[in-house]
Amino acid sequence: MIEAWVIGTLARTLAYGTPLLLGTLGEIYSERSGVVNLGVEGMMIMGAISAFATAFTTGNPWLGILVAAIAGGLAALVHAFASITLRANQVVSGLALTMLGLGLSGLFGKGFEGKPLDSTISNVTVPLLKDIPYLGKILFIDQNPIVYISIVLTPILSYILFKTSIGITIRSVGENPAAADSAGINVWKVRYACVLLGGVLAGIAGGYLSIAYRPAWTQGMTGGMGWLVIALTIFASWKPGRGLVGAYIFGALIHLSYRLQPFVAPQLLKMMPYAFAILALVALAIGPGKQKSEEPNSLMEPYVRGEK
Amino acid sequence: MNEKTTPLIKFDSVVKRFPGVVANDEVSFEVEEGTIHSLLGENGAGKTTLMKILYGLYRQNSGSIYLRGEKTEIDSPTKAIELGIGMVHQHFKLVSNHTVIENIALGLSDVSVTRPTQQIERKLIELAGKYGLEVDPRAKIWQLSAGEKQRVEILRALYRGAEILILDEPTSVLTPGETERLFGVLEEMVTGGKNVIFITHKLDEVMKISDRVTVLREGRVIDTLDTASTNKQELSKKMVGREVLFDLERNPCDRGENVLEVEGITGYNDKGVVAVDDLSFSVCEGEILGVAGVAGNGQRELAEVLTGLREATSGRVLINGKDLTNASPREIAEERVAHVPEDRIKQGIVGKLTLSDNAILKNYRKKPFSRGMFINYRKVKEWTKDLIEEFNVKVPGADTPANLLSGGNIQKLILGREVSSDPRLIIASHPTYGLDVGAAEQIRNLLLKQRDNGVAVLLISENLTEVTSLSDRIAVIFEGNLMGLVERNETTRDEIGMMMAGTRFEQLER
Amino acid sequence: MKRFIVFTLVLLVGLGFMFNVGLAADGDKLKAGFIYVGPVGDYGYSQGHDEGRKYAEEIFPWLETFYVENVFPPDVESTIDKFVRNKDADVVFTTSYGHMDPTIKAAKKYPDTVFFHCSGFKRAPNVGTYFSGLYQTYYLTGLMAGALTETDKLGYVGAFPTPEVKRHINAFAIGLKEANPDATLLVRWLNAWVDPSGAKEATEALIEEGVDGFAFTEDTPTVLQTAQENGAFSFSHYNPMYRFAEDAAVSGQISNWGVIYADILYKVYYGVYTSENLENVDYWWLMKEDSAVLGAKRDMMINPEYVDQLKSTTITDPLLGELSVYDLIMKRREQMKADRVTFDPFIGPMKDRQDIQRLKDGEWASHDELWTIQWAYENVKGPWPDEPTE
Amino acid sequence: MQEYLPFEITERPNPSGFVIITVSLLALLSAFLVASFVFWAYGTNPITAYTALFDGAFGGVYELSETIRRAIPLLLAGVGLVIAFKAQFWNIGAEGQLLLGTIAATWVALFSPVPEPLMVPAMFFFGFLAGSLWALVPAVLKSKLGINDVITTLMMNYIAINLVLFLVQGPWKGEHQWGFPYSDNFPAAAQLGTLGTTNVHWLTLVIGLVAAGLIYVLINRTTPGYEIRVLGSNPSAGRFAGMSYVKTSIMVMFISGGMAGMAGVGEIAGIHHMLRNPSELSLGYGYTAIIVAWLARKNPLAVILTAFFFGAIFAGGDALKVSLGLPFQITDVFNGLILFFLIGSEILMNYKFEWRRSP
Repeated sequence: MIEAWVIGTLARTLAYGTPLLLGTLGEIYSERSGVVNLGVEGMMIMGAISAFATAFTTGNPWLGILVAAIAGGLAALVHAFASITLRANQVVSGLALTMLGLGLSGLFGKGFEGKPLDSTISNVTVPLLKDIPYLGKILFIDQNPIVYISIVLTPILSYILFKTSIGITIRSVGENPAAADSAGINVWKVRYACVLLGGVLAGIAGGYLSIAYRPAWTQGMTGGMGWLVIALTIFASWKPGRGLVGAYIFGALIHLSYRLQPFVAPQLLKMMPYAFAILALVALAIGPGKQKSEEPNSLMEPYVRGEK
Repeated sequence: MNEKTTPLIKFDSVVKRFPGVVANDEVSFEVEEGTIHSLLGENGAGKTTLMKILYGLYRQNSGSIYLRGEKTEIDSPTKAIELGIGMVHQHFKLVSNHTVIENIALGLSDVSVTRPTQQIERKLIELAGKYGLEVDPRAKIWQLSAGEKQRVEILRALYRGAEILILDEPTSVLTPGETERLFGVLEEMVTGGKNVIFITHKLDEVMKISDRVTVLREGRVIDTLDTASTNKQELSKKMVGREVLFDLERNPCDRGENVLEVEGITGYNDKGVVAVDDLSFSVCEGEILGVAGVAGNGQRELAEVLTGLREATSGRVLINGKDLTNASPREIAEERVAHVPEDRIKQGIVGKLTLSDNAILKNYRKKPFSRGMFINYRKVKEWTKDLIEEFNVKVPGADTPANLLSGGNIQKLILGREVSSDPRLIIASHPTYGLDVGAAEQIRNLLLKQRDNGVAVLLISENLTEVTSLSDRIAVIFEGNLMGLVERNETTRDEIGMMMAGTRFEQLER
Repeated sequence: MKRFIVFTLVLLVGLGFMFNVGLAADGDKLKAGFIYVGPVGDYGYSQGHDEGRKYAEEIFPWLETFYVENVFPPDVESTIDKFVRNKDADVVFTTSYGHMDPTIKAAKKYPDTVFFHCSGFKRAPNVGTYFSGLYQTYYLTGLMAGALTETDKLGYVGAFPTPEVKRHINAFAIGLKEANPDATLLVRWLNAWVDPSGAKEATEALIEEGVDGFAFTEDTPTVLQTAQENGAFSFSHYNPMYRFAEDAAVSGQISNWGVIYADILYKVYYGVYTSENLENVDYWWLMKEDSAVLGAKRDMMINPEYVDQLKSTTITDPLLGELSVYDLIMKRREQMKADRVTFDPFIGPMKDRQDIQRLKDGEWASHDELWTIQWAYENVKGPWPDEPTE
Repeated sequence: MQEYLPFEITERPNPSGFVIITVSLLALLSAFLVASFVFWAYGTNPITAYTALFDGAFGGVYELSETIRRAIPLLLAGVGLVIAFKAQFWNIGAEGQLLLGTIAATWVALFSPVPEPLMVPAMFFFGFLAGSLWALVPAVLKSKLGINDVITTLMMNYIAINLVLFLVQGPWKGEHQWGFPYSDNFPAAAQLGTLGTTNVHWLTLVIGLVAAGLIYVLINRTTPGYEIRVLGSNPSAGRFAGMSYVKTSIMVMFISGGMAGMAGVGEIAGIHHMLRNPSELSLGYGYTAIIVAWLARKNPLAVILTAFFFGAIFAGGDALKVSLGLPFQITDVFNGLILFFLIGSEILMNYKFEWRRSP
């Protein structure tokens, strides 16, 4: 009984945690390069409407995901242009992006509300692997292909960030852009690329919501997931691996707020991710070894060459 | 020098303007192949700007650079690196949370993308052995000493195949011993066919290390000469524009009671390492106590502990006989302690606020500037005008934002503000750093005048000449420890140099 | 039925002309403004109302309508202001419980305008109330659920624990118990009318608990879609949602506001309702008035895929004897749609899940009892805010 | 990127008032220009749209009253944000602080033993306090532990939202609200008076105007204000001068959170008269107040103007909904665009552009 309970919860955790994970992976890259992007909610919802509109009109859900990625990327470019090229305040630019994303998606999504989508990315069950004890039931029965994509993406992005020269470049740009600049790195290009990646992944996360997780378009359907991503990025100490764990913990909390409804007020479970993020920051701040804090040193600071 | 061949680098009428300043004004000179070429000049003479142009960080407004006879556009550091130019900046451009290897890997083009570290480590050890630049490749930068960081910077340039290595004030963070070692490395490199451009404002170093020297003053080239055919006096005259008086006029010291007594204080730096280690000394009325030492040996932390900006983990600080250990900056200021901070832009002024606002930074809570909660800006302005006049601050008016002032004027404003609070003790950190000679002299005279008025002065400076010429007694610190405390006229520069390198006074062979 | 309405209307129009009353005389169009709480495309509550508006506009050539969607309660008053001032609205419909107080307030400000407020209980000389009750159809779908479940566990995803939703749940539970005394109904609340991912997770959570069939009261087709994904069945709600899940959708209720709107607007136009006589006008229309329609889409009461199973499952009714669930459904539907209604789900004896007697033997629940219902029926499980203890 | 542009960007350390105003107006104009493309893409004639927007915001006394009603919470929260931003404290949490104000007001009105005549002052007092205390958490975390204020204030918003939801769906759900997630109605003594038949709760408006003046004086003419300016522009100089960063941060956030809290009190006691779903209590006023403060260039008196301006956008957006049937998200589009152009234009203010001369 408990076994089935845990397995069921974990399986749901994967499904709900996936958009959070995708968004978090992107935000980790963006922040590692020194750019905080509070526009995740906006980019996600742009992805959601673009994916739905595309899948609805063309009948091809994967094309929808592609267009969602492009839409998220374009939205991210706006933030990149404002915060990197124009050196605008990253926090405010991100907020503006969220407002704009919610606004535009609501406006242009009008015609797609309440429309059933026939071509969705549906769940799959993986033969053979599904028979692995426990893991099979959690991971390989009735899960979405995008769940797998996000899981595979995590170690890859982690490896790139920490082991390859690309990762060294990204992290250096986030830690000390002046140093990277003088080593011949184009700080602006690197930041643009990372913010763009963040947008692409957030867009895909949105697409997952509107054509896989629950295939329909509803205005404001991301329902604050973008803010959970911001919380998660900190909770994960800017590490993709921990991002995965965190995304699933947060996902589990949301799922459990319904599962455990007879016992716990759901609002209390739903506020926990945000409280966790603050607690994680407190733990980092009072914990030993300040030098080891993973927070990129130049986070939120635009880079201007020649500044002393 | 061999006969005239194509010069390695030729600067031809290079001009670089910044808002309100011409940093390089028609700079033209040549650097010969196979030499150590010094760029000599005071702070602000345009040496670093010129080198940043050569390294592609800035672009000149006009003029050209010829490399081995070819006109070259260096529009980015990448281009410079391709051309075999490497630069070691005065403030290291290292990512302190990363390892040595990761720092070397940064921006490297011909390295395995997927497994860069193993490849680099091997080559790094090889290079280090060749030039005597040992450093632990896996250490994080923040764990390294200044000298080691510099080695990483040099290694990084060499790793990229630098043929021309630019070093910007490389000795300012080194002990005399480390400096010797660096010079050895540089000579080794030139022997190995490399070229070195060496930026400095220290005449001794120019004479010692370089083959040729170009003197810059106020952005212009004054002269380029062979070191062998010149001497310190000539160079200093070219550098400063007039004879420099190294000895200031001073009255004999008339010591009174102890104003500051420091008993065994210990404090940590931002990284949690002991920076001030069981220091004891005292400063009395009418005396200047100079603290000498190589940069980064605890001077900043000492000043901060004394002014209440940093916690002392043990020991006592007595001011006017009162125990003010770990008192707040305000409590300490109340005891008539003035502080001329090390970083005048960051700590001394608030750039965006007006001169008036800056003038009352320390006494805005006192009458007549404020009453209760309210500030009387009429009074403040009057006072600011007096201050501007008395201390000869060159500025359009009291409403000018402070960030429009030059360094010298900022320092005069700060000193004027601090001194006019009628202090008993002045703690001055690097009071003349980066100022032109005239301004520096004014500041020094101001400090002497205060001393003559019976004020106790604690002078912290890395400028040994300044310390020896101003101080009545000199305390030398090394890694936060007191190496010795001597009367100015009972010691020599060499002795102080030895102590700065870590030899205790008692161990000196006198 | 539709034909019947049109017929009645034509008759009334004729009567109106005979007495030559109301607005018809001045030849102006009647202007009616609708204020919705959600988006018209939500496939839920507001869309239902908007379908009703369109229906009325279609059948009355003298009617002009306009609407504003997504009006939160604090903005109702200013929206009414704009309707009356800028759009010359003669009639204003406000459609959400939260719209009640601002409607009453605005009605005082505009005494010559006719207001109708949906789902509330406060009235005034120029404010009438109306509501379409869906509980009877929920009872019928409950019957179906009882016959179709294999796990004897049904799930219900409710938006808010309001009397309306509780009435739905209880009616569904009553039908369920009648068809399957062993089955239980597990309830989860969304605390939102529209929260797709919440609805999804709530449904999934219930499936984990072993539920194989669903009903819901919230404003998206999420539960239905999720049931389809998991091979469970579900009943559609409010709008014809068959298209969203053609296998899972067994039946459901379609809310038919059009008949109410047509009736109200007609009577306003011909002067039956004025801004002075609405103090006691309250619509509480059910299956009989065709305001609640059974089916997951129009013209399909029960998904053919499920008809056989309903026909092959038999139960014994104390009055009707042994009969198939399908027949029982048809019989009950007939009873509730008859001119003289002979059946209602809420007939005593009835106890709540705390074993408290709620209806005496043979007692029919009154309008007010249904309107304020708070207790939970015997087979309901799960959190139940404001559950009365006596 | 600057190295690839044909002009050089150099800093302009102290832009003049003229430059600030010109650039701000230019930014607004550009935002409206881009928004007209949005209108056009949506199939609405931009001119019709702007006419309707303008009419809806300024078309008459009634329209003006609607604009002012929207401006009230923006004014209070905006003035509070100005003082936080002045001290370089990134208070993104006005939304949450505002909600705490509504919670406090509800407590006073429905659950406290406060006698009726004292209810209104008590609501503002406790509303201020609740907003303040909510803001003090990030203040203490930043000043004591150096924890990023943006993140903490943002997270606190969502905790506040869930707290309100918990209350209205749980312990504070009204006994007379039929299970709907509303608290009971406030007693008449806890409802603010409005001007005539409008919804302008004048008391809150007066509080906002007075606060704008007081905070202007506080910042520019007093010693605590001096400390705010110094610490906000150069914290280490402030520390050097003996100012306490902790004390000032706490004071600043106390005021900032308190103002947002009072904005919440005004909304709930002036308009709603009950605690309800946070998305109905505040139409993102706490976030819009950020734009309000930003456009006012951190000048509390200018907030009066900018709050009015955004009040007009809200009122006009409302009118667009009714007259042209545009979705309500149009307001979000406006706000987002204006914000982007405002921050994007800052570079025009703080930097000069010079054509690059070829070397």
